[in-house]
Amino acid sequence: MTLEVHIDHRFDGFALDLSFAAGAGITALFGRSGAGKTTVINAVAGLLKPQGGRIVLGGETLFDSASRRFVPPAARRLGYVFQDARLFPHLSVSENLTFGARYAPAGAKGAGFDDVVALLGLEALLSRAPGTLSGGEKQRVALGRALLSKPKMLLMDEPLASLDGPRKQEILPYLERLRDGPLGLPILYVSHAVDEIARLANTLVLLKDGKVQQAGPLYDVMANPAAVPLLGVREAGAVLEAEVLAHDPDGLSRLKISAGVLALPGVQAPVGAKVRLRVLAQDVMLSLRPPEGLSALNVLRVTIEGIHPGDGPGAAIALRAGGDTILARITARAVTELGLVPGMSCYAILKATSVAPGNIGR
Amino acid sequence: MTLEVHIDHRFDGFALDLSFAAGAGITALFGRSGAGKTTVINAVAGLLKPQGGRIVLGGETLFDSASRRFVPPAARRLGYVFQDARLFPHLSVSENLTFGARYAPAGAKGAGFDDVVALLGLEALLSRAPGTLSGGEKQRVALGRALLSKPKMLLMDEPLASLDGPRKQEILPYLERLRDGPLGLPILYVSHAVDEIARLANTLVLLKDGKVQQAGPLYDVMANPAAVPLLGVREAGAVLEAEVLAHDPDGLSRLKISAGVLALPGVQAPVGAKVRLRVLAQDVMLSLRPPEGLSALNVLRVTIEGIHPGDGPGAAIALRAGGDTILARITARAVTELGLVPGMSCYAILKATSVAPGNIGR
Amino acid sequence: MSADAAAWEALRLSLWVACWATLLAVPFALAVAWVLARRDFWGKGLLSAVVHLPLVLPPVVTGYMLLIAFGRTAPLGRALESIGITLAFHWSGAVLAAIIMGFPLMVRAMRLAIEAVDPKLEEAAATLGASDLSIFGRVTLPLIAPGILAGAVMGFAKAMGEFGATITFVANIPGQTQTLPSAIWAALQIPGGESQALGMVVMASVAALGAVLISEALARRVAARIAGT
Amino acid sequence: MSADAAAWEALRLSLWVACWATLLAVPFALAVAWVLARRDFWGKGLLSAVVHLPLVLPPVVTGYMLLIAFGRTAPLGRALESIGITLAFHWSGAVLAAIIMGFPLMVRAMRLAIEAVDPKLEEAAATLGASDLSIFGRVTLPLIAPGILAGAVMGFAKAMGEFGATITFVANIPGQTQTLPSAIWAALQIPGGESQALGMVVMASVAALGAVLISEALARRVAARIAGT
Amino acid sequence: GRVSVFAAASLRGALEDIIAGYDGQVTLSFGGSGTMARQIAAGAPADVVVLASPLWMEWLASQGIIDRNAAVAVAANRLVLIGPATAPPMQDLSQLMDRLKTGRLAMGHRDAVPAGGYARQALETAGLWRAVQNHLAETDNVRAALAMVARGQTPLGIVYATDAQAEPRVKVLLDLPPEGHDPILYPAAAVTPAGLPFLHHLAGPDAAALFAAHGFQPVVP
Ligand SMILES: Nc1ncnc2c1ncn2[C@@H]1O[C@H](COP(=O)(O)OP(=O)(O)OP(=O)(O)O)[C@@H](O)[C@H]1O
Ligand SMILES: Nc1ncnc2c1ncn2[C@@H]1O[C@H](COP(=O)(O)OP(=O)(O)OP(=O)(O)O)[C@@H](O)[C@H]1O
Ligand SMILES: [Mg+2]
Ligand SMILES: [Mg+2]
Repeated sequence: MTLEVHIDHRFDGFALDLSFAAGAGITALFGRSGAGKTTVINAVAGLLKPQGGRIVLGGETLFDSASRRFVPPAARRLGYVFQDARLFPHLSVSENLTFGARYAPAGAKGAGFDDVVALLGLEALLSRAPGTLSGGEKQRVALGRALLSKPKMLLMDEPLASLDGPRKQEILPYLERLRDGPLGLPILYVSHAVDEIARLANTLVLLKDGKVQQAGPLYDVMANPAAVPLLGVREAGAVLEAEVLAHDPDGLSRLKISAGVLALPGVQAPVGAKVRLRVLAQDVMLSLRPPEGLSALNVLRVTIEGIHPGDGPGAAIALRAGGDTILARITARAVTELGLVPGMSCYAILKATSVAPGNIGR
Repeated sequence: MTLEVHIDHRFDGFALDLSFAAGAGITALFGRSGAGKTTVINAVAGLLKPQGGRIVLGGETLFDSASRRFVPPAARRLGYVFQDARLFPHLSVSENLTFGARYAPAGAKGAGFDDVVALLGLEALLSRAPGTLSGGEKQRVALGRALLSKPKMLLMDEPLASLDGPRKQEILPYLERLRDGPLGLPILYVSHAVDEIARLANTLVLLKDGKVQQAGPLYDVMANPAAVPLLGVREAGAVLEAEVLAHDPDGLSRLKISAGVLALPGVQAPVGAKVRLRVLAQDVMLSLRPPEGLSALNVLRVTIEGIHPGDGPGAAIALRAGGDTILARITARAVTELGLVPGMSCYAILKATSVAPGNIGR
Repeated sequence: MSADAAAWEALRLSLWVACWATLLAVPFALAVAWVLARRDFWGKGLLSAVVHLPLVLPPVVTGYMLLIAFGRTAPLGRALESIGITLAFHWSGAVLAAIIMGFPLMVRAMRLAIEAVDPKLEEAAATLGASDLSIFGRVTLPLIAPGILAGAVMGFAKAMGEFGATITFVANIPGQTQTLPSAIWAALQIPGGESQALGMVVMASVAALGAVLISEALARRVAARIAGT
Repeated sequence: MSADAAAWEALRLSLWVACWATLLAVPFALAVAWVLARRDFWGKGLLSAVVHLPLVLPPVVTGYMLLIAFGRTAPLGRALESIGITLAFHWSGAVLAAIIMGFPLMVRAMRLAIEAVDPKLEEAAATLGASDLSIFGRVTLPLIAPGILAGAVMGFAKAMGEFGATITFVANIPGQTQTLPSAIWAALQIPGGESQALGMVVMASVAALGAVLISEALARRVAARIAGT
Repeated sequence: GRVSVFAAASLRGALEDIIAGYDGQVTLSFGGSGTMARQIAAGAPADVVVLASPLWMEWLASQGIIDRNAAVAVAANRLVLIGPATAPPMQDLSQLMDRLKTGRLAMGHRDAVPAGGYARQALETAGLWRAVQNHLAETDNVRAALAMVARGQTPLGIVYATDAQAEPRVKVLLDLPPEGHDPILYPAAAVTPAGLPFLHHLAGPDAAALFAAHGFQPVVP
């Protein structure tokens, strides 16, 4: 099921003008506060009727300004987790959760009540009124309510923003199962947390001031130096696919990427599993010669693909490493001093972190 | 200015029964969703009158159930950033921002309007109505509103949860300046993000089910193996104070901690500066012998202080390293295989990250 | 019939008329309130003004207008009579008068309640697949229950007190249209009738007190439900 | 005075009385509405019932009670007269009657509006240092402006239409206390007076239409301000 | 100065003509007899009061507000039985029940409206009261009873002759015999000495002519 979005809409002082396509799996919308993420999701949900554009989901035109087609929100069957929880204050938690179930067509498949309640830790809250819930509890109920409406697609606007780390670590794999399991539920996902996106997303759409700056498969966008300022210099960095080769007795694991083998601590996946590796641009150092005095395990021979000066004193360097591109962020002065130019080959020293142990998106 | 909190309050199905004291600087409240963080802040703000207890701020008793003293919220002058923004819908952004200014006593010092507006990037929004703001924009205005009321103390309930990374990186240093600057503003800070807390907090209070599990100076609590399950195994780890010794030409910096010298990439602080180092428990490996085949720079000789079995297969190990305690998290099997017992000495291999470059709490 | 018995009969009839008027008016008032609160259309101000009219005109005039519109010789009155609904000199006519006179009060209360419902909740219900009707029934209606209750109390109270339009439209027929206010009025027109009137005023006041107390208790319960305490 | 001139004079007086009644009643109604919406106390139901009473009793009774309380020979009336306030048989008495008759409508509208204000916003204002009075003035009041407006319109409309209590309390003295409804009623009492009455009904209707249209426009502006569009 | 007259509303047309020919300034206020009597007792600024019912004049006298002996009747009226303009006239009241069929007889309230009281007496005298009692449509004033007949709401009504004459949609079917009820008199009295000159004028021949022109009967002393 693919989602095709073209939106042209103007608020007083803000214009949204963008197109992107999202394939199966999880499509992440990322952008700074006010970039237009919620507006896009609202348009997909049918809560906003854009002044112009076209939205097509799995072949069905939900909105088309040219042909004046507008499918009302209720007929779209998209499970929307709002940025503000929007629980029904007069209904108990369990009534909120089951609110949408009756509107799903007879044959619709979806998450089971007990599973969702257990996943979200709502057992003790079922008879409570939303007004008495804590912030995170509200958000969990909102999440459950959308999941239980048996939607064709999920729209999630920062669904985990006010949840604690351990709860997030329980929900993320569940979202992956929804995506990958028999439901194959596509998800449009807004988040400010790059680590969540690096773990979950198949497609990444970077928004800035109402425009798409970068869009495409996660691996490509994350490896694009132009994305660095958008993701934030501390968060930017390539995501690579790796295979676990072995867990060494000293606690390090060896992982195979297209350019060679890396040794990393703390990888919790069985041998043979594919994992995503996140290599933060700020954790990659460049050296013209093979470095000495450092363990050589995580040194890769790379070719400079491109140099992308940033807003500040830093520059983002795209490096070809085997079949992958990784990003490095170094100071502009270092670029000059080392005489880096595209096409040059050099050595990258990586400090990588594995994300999503045991899970990998298609 | 110290804050002393004793609360005894019962909701239907939830009991809060806790005491803690917060010194100067930033006191972080940390706990899972529903642990009682907002309830505590509400009691401090005077929005909740606990059934029992006592709250004293800087010598002034704000609440005392024994003497039936209750200072109303308006007289407490605490700038509260709510978990939900609670902007006044009928006032423009700039009217929201300046709402509290007139109630501050004549001599009160506080943040300047232009500074706050610039910091929070609100210039373009000043004449807008809150109803048209995006989620993050609302949160920024709420933050600004509290700052501009010239409070005696700030209460912040997940103030940055819906903000993007770059914006957070701008606001965090500002909060540090408020804390350290001439205002010396104490802050009670709720966050689910351990990295924010590791960076900001002076005091850390860990809540669980309405009780205090651990409370004390950040360094101590973070280094306590008992805190690992509360912080989450992926986020737990000691925070150390380090001094920048030198930046080596290969991009690594050398930092002095009490137990020795570490080499880390990406430290952005001048030589001589003090920085906080965060050493995640899961990034610390233990070895009985000095490890071979790895750069020895980040290997410390340590003594096992305590072994704390966790809920799952892991165990948290407290390690004495010079004057500091660091945490390691390894499998329980490894504990047995290596024959680890308290008092034993061994080698820790660290992968550290520096937090809060150029800043360090008192 | 003794004066006392007549008074009790008038009270019974007043309660009966007020209950019917309230029951019948609520759905219409709700519909009009919803349209005024949630739809924008040409002539909205006019509709609102028409709804207010019975408030502005002296009740006699409203009574005359009812007579003109629903009288036996009027087309509308005849049409109703042909389907078995007799309004003339019948308590149902008093019900109609009470409905019309209480309508502005009911509409306003319900409209204010509807305007206070956050459309974002209705949007949320729509994304969950609820049709407009379902949204109204499962979200809007329960949320405006306090407003409906308030409107119903106002309508009931007004119906209990309505006099001018009723007597003009359906006269003063003991057991059919002689409501408590008519009886009170009649008593006051006779020299020395004050004490009898006073008795009936007390009756009416007690009835009103009862209705208001019940509505306050119900409102409290509804509000508590929503606040979750 | 020609019939026409008398009608215009009655309209002028009605508008005058209605404006004063609305202006004077708003603060009291607001205070009562606030107490009923935001305070819990013993006797709250009773207060609410008393506020509803003028709705339940036939207007004559209210007028008669006013006459008994504020008549020239009544102690209260005499006391007021001694400090220069004449109510009986004076337009100010018509204002009082209109205030009392419109009070339940105004209180209800304002109460519903106050109940719809999220106390969390008032809490937020308190944490910013605002006193209870400031909170009311800077947060509650602007947020309930639509409700106050609605209450004011109801009160104004009712004041324009009030007849029974007014004519009973202050009589029907042209230029002094003869409001439009009294004039309409008087016109209806003589043969051939219908056409004159009709003219005045049109006048009243137009005045009501004007008031409602103005209030709708104001409400729209206030609502837009809050929605920020 | 100005003389303030509180008068029964049904006298309005005649009184307006009368003050037009009076060389003092007069303010006319109209209301129901009971209401006005009470108001005057409560200190209403009336110099002269003209009521539609001797009962309330008697009450005013009993309150010591007017001098019983100073009250004069200024006009009289008659009751008529009316029906739709197309109805055939009636010989006497005995046909009343036949004419009513299932319909009702509109009249003023039997106790509260003076015209209703006179109608009741007339019906009692005719021996019809028991029969007709449950077929009445009692209104709060005569004009409303007239409107009922005019609108076809009731087939018959009893109203004052003065009311019937100006309504084209109704026809007088029968003049009710005046001896069947108390005389229908409009008593007037001066409440203050300032009202005496106008009271005098009201009881004079010019006023009598104008009352007659409006269909009122002369007062038979
Ligand atoms: N009705 C409106 N009138 C004017 N501007 C609006 C309106 N609605 C939204 N905007 C503006 O459009 C921009 C995009 O809003 P949107 O809610 O889509 O942002 P977002 O990307 O979701 O941000 P956040 O991460 O803060 O939630 C914002 O700058 C917002 O202020
Ligand atoms: N009025 C109430 N009645 C019953 N339970 C309540 C009430 N208010 C709060 N609680 C419960 O008290 C607990 C603590 O709530 P609180 O809002 O303090 O949590 P929190 O730590 O702020 O959580 P979060 O991180 O999700 O915001 C929650 O489980 C909540 O459901
Ligand atoms: Mg958003
Ligand atoms: Mg909370």
